[in-house]
Amino acid sequence: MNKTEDVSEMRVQADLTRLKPYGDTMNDGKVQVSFTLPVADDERGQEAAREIVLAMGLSNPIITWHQALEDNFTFYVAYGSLEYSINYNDIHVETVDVEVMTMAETNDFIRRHFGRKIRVIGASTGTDAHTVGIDAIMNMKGYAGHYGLERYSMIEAKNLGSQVKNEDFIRAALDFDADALLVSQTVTQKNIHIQNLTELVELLEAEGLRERFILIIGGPRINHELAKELGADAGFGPNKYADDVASFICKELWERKEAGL
Amino acid sequence: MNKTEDVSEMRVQADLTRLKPYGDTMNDGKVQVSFTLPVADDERGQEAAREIVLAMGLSNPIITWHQALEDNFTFYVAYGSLEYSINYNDIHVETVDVEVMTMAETNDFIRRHFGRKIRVIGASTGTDAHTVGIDAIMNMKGYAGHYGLERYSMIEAKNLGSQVKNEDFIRAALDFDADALLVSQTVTQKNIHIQNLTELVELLEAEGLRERFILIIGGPRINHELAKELGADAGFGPNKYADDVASFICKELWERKEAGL
Amino acid sequence: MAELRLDWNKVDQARTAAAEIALDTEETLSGFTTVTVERSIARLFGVDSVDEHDVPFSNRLIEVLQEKDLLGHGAAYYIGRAAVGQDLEPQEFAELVACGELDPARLKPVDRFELKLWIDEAAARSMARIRLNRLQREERLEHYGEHGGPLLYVIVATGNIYEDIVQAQAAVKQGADIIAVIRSTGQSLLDYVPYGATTEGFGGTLATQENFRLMRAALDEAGAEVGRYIRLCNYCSGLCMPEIAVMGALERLDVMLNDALYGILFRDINMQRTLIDQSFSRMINGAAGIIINTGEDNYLTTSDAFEEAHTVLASQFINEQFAKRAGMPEELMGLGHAFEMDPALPNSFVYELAQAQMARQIFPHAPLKYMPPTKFKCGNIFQSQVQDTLFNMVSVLSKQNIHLLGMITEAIHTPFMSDRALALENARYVARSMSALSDEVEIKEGGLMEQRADVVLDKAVQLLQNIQTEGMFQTLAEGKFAGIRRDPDGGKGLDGVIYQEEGYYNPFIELCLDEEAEILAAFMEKRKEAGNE
Amino acid sequence: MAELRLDWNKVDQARTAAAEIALDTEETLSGFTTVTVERSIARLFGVDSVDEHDVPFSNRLIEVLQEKDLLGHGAAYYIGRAAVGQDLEPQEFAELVACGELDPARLKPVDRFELKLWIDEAAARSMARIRLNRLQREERLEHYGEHGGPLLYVIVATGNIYEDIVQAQAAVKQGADIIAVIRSTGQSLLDYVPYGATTEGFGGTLATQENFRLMRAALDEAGAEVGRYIRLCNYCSGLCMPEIAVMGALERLDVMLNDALYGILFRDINMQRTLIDQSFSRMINGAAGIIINTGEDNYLTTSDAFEEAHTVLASQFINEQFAKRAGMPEELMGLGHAFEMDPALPNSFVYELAQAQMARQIFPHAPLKYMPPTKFKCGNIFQSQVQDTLFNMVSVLSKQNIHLLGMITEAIHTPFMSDRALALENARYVARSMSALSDEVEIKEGGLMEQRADVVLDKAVQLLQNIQTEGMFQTLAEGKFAGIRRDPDGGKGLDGVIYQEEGYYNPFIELCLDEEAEILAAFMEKRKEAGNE
Ligand code: B12
Ligand code: B12
Ligand SMILES: Cc1ncc(COP(=O)(O)O)c(C=O)c1O
Ligand SMILES: Cc1ncc(COP(=O)(O)O)c(C=O)c1O
Repeated sequence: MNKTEDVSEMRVQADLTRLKPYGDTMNDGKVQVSFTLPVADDERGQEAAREIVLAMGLSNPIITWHQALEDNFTFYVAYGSLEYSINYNDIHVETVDVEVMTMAETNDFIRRHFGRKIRVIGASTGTDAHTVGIDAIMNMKGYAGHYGLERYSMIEAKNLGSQVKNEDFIRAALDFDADALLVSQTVTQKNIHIQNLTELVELLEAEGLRERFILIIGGPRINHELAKELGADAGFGPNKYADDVASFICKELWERKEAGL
Repeated sequence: MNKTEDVSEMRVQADLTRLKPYGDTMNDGKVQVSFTLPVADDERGQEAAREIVLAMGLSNPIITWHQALEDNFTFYVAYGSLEYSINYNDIHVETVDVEVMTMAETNDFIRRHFGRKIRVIGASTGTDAHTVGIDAIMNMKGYAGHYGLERYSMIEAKNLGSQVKNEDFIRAALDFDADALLVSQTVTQKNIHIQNLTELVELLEAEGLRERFILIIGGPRINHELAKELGADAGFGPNKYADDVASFICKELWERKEAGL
Repeated sequence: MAELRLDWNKVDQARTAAAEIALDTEETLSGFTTVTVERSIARLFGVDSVDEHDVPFSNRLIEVLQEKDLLGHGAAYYIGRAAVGQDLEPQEFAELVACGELDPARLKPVDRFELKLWIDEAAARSMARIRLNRLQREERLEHYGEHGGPLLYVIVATGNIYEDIVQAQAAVKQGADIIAVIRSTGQSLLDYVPYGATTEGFGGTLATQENFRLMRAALDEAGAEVGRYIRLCNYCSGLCMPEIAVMGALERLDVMLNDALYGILFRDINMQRTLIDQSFSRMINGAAGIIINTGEDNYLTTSDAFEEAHTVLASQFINEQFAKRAGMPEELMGLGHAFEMDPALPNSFVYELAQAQMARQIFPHAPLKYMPPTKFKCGNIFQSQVQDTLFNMVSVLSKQNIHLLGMITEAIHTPFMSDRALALENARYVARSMSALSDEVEIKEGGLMEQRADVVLDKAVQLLQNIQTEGMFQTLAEGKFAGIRRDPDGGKGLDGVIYQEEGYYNPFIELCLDEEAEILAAFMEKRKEAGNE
Repeated sequence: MAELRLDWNKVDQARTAAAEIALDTEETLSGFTTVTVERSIARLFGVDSVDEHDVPFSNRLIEVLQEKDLLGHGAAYYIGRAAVGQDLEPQEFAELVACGELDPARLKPVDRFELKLWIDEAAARSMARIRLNRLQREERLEHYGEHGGPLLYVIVATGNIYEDIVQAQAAVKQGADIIAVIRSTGQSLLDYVPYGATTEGFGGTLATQENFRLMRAALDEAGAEVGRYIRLCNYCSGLCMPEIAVMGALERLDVMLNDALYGILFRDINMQRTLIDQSFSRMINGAAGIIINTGEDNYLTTSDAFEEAHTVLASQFINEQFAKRAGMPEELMGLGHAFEMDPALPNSFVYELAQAQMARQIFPHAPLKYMPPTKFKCGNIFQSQVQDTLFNMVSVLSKQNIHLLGMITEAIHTPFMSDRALALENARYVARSMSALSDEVEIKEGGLMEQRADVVLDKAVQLLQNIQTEGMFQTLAEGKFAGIRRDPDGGKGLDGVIYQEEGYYNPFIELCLDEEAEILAAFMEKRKEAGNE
């Protein structure tokens, strides 16, 4: 049993400056792909599929499956080895960089630093009718074991539900005297969420309100990087819950207060 | 009901000179990929995965799934749109170009053209112990509704089974006075089948026997193109059966006879 | 599968409460019509196409009537007067009114008897077209025969009707029985129906009559190739329920989503509006022999599927009674339910099976629509395939009728052509590999499955009796369904609810109910025959 | 699952026939040993490592004894003589013989009594090491506890032991209970066991003692991290069955593939050779508390799984009896079977379920090893996932013990790290979602499932009685298993079968059988306790 160390020592190491996919051997570059081509299911189609896979930079492609979906549409599954690599050390991503507090800590933080309740308004905007995401963040009972903002004693939370027009949302935020806006977007086909969020930011800016609110967006295809690009203050995707959002709001409000904004 | 034609007329057409993958809209280029990276499952890893997908020429990549397999291995599923296209019209593939005869037709052909039984010997060679493929072609009962060569009245078929060394195979073929050699290869890891088949061809050539036999190879990763490259006369992959092989042998033998070889 | 031993007393209690609820609700709303009901009537009389701003003439006509406070007499009355008194075709009339050349308040007076005669005859002609479609469907079904197994239902949703057709035809070749064209995001909130063939949409394709026609033709074509009748499905729900029902009837759709409460809960449409609209839309659906699909699955995508299972059952009972009141036979009631429990829940499969089997037994003649896992799908398409396999099993074991296929990419995008093919392959393999299993096993008496069914039934009875006491409006106001609260006077479209004046007349109601009585008779006949075989 | 009503008379008939077959076969072969049995003995005495040409010294020693026609006395005899007469450690002795410095024929004569004493003591010391491993395993199992469900078994097969370790440790984190290191193609035909840590192989990694050791340590490490005891599996079958069994015993493997007929049928190894080898290898396995896994799945990958199902059952009975004769308790008999029917076959799931349940009932104490679909897997990894899901279900419903996971890439390559993770996720979801289902349903009396079990049992009885009449050798010559014909004097390795001279002695047989008797007693004790709880 005292020889166990060898194992870790012999452990195969990745070269992070030339990072490649991994099948079962370091640097084998193995990638699985599947796609459909609008061609007939025959040998020529398979060769076309092979060339498509080669075009992706995958060497030694094998077409493991081909199946006619229609006379002139064929589905392929293929494997190959990626010839390219990337430098992992060069990758820097913007992430929400706040220590996440519990509900109690958050309430406490708000009580000590602001001495008043924080007001948060949320909605699923545009034509988007998906409410489960915003409900997960806001509703009393929360989601996956994380209570929603409505349960925070030091947060006043208002959830407008779904299909709220950007104009109506801004108006309601003013009426509610909100500190933070929470926007959920689920439908992303043809980038409708980008259009809708861009419109919101533009409307806010046009009315000179952009700085008045903390703007937070969320949804299955949202991440912090994208949110910043779109002009929001933060973005949250899958597996983020009320605690993440509340912690961010607290920190951000505090910083703004400190900066005298 | 007489308006049905519109439908076909409006039918979306593929541009074969710039062939791209198809998701649900012509030329959307959609491709699904999955792979593992030897990095931790976090935002940086996801960005690395995105860059890998971009490196494949897939634009608008979305990482739809990331899952830790181990502390430093993460599995990703992604979708993106291929920016490259290929020219389908330029693709020409070598295929076995014989009209496939029924068992009766084959027997008849042999009777009429050669007046003797054709002798075929087969094996799964090297360390390969997969016999189901060669059995499918040779054994009496055949496979998937196609009788095997043993059932052909005008074919003398001998199946040596599995793990036959190339040397032994050639010796047996000479003893049997075979017209055609059938070689099956199933294990392809690290291209062991290529090594093994190349060795066989070299052995045959070294002994001046290459022209003496029709050499046919088969297996799940074999196609005609590869077979020709390796120096065989034909190659058969999945969904090829005894009738395909028998038809090819007949035609090839007949051509050789005609050519006076 | 051998049956669950259910407490049939409770089933009766639930059904009785639901019947009371439906009766009570409809009585409350009996003196009203809506703008979309009237637009439907206009459409049935032949008012079609759009003006230069793409506004349908049916909208233009009804708007004018509403503005001038004439709508309480009903569209039929004015259309009839224009025809009888001024010899105007309904379309001409609508166009003249739209451009302001004709004031409907100033139509020439006509003989009341003559008017009624014209209205009834024109309505009957219109219904004849719908009836012809129904006969065509029946003929084709007769001709091709049916495969007996659950109908495999897939969606297309590219946004472009021509791409949809490519997808749909491919799906037919791969074994689909029903093609549903998903509507573009937000269409249900439009208070008009868009017009013509369309090539743009988000998450779906606009429902237009021309799109219906194109897809119908495409499916007939593909169906002929594969030798099966392919059913076409679209959505009624929204602000235009009855209008879309009319379009569906005219273009021989076979299945339409139509839920009494969906619009209220999930689209915040005013409850009075939707409850009036659903009634007339179901009459049309019924007359056209169109199977409705109710939307109980939505409760489970919104709330927890284990905890809220009883709301599905309660809603099924309510939908059943509303449909019955609209004259529908059980055989057209595609009541919905879904496989949506959290995969992390131990024994989720057992509970899902119990519930599916329970629904099967409680609604034995309804072509139940069973919905696949969606909410707990994630971007892991491989695991998604496993979830769908279990769902497919439950469907086969509990003998569902309309089997909506799960997609491996459910959490990612509306389906690719290949996603659908893989889903169909999955479903067909499961069905083939265990077609006899259901009849090979028996359910343990008093076991987990019967316990589960009992709990769900029990809670559904309680909920229904509660609603019966409080009334539908109050229940919706309290958020008893999917935790969503709706105010009786809130939501979209209340301004489209119109008080019927004395003498209001909608000729189609009677025609539809007659039609449906006939269908019902025919069904009963068939069932008897089948029973005798 | 409630039980199938089986014809227990037929089960008894089958078992009796199999017992006769095993007895008859072993009697025929009782006066023989083999080169690999003798090499195993040398290894047990401590002969290890390889010469300058990488040939193991155990091979070198036994070769010389065979060449000089001395092997009939057994390796123990010469090793003992060298130790007693010339004070040579077994390793020294082997090396001296190998380099020609010592002629074993010319060892100094020794006292017979003293010789026997030394042999028995040295053998007992060697067995003590194995026994220690067994205790260590038991301790760890006690310490960590077991999760009760089927043991999830995955393979690693990169060819490189260090990569294998990465894969194996990842699999452990994902929930694997058993890691099998698949052997490189062709190793089973080597008449020696390679040496040292290896980094190259095709379709698998060479089985060497050092590789065993490295993987054992890696699994102990990963197991400690996740708080489970992780079992390690490798292969005995081939030309070196007992030698590899010895290596496994020394390195605390937990499971080993070991089939009485596999080498004969699927590797064309001479039947006399394999039948002798399997017997001693199983004694060692048993003494080490190692579960054997038999290879009945191979019949179904070679022949049709529906038609040849009875050969699986017949072979299970034969394997059971051979194992019993080698002193194994039922609790170590991991009899194999498989889910390999053509997905195109209607009701394949129902038949598979019937067969799996039948095996469960006929061998109630055996840790059955259930193999996934492989032959009808194709390059469509998505459909492959569906096949595995159905397989996982049958396994859970029929309560199998060792559940070998299907891989979506079965038709493509040995598993990637991600393939294994997806497979484990699939199996765990299925198990979680229907853990109670088996006890919630009952099997219909006289239905398709009972009919299927009856047919299979019936045919197995016939086959076994046939073999009993004709004898094992004749049966194999006629191709009764998997359609493969084998000549009693054909195949590889017959020249390694050695006639035992008068006075031949293998001290380990008795030790093993004693050991196993003890294990058996312990097991019976435990079972009683469990029963009392
Ligand atoms: C449930 C559901 C529905 C329900 C919605 C019920 C409801 N009350 O919300 C119903 C059935 C009504 C529905 C309808 C439609 N849906 Co839908 N639906 C889904 C489904 C199955 C699950 C979504 C969900 O609830 N996830 C669970 C929640 C908790 O996850 P989440 O939203 O990601 O939220 C988390 C984070 O993202 C984050 N978050 C989310 N929002 C916010 C906001 C803030 C401020 C913060 C901080 C964080 C945050 O926190 C949450 C917790 O971690 C998805 C498929 C899937 N499995 O993802 C399809 C899906 C989203 N729907 C889709 C579509 C197209 C539609 C329709 C448009 C179809 C149609 N044409 O009819 C309609 C119309 C709706 C409309 N007008 O928008 C598509 C979208 C395709 C795309 N990429 O654009 C999907 C992907 C399905 C598919 N494959 O086609 N749908
Ligand atoms: C059955 C099987 C086995 C059986 C073989 C039984 C037997 N009697 O053959 C057993 C269990 C013994 C086995 C063992 C092994 N197998 Co194996 N096995 C398979 C399996 C499941 C099916 C193969 C099969 O029978 N297909 C059905 C036949 C009909 O198809 P086919 O061979 O493609 O044949 C068709 C055509 O290709 C063509 N054809 C084939 N040969 C020829 C020849 C000619 C002349 C012509 C004209 C046509 C032709 O005609 C046939 C009909 O259309 C595959 C996985 C899979 N699903 O493909 C793994 C697979 C092939 N095995 C594999 C491996 C690694 C092994 C082992 C090496 C593992 C090990 N280390 O122990 C061992 C050892 C075998 C050895 N020494 O070679 C790998 C190969 C990986 C790779 N790409 O290299 C696979 C892919 C599984 C995996 N994912 O790991 N295997
Ligand atoms: C009954 C019913 N109607 C309509 C819809 C969708 O309609 P919308 O166009 O409002 O999204 C659904 C969606 O699931 C439904 O269940
Ligand atoms: C019992 C048994 N032994 C051994 C093997 C594999 O051994 P080999 O190394 O001969 O391929 C198998 C393979 O399935 C088996 O079932």
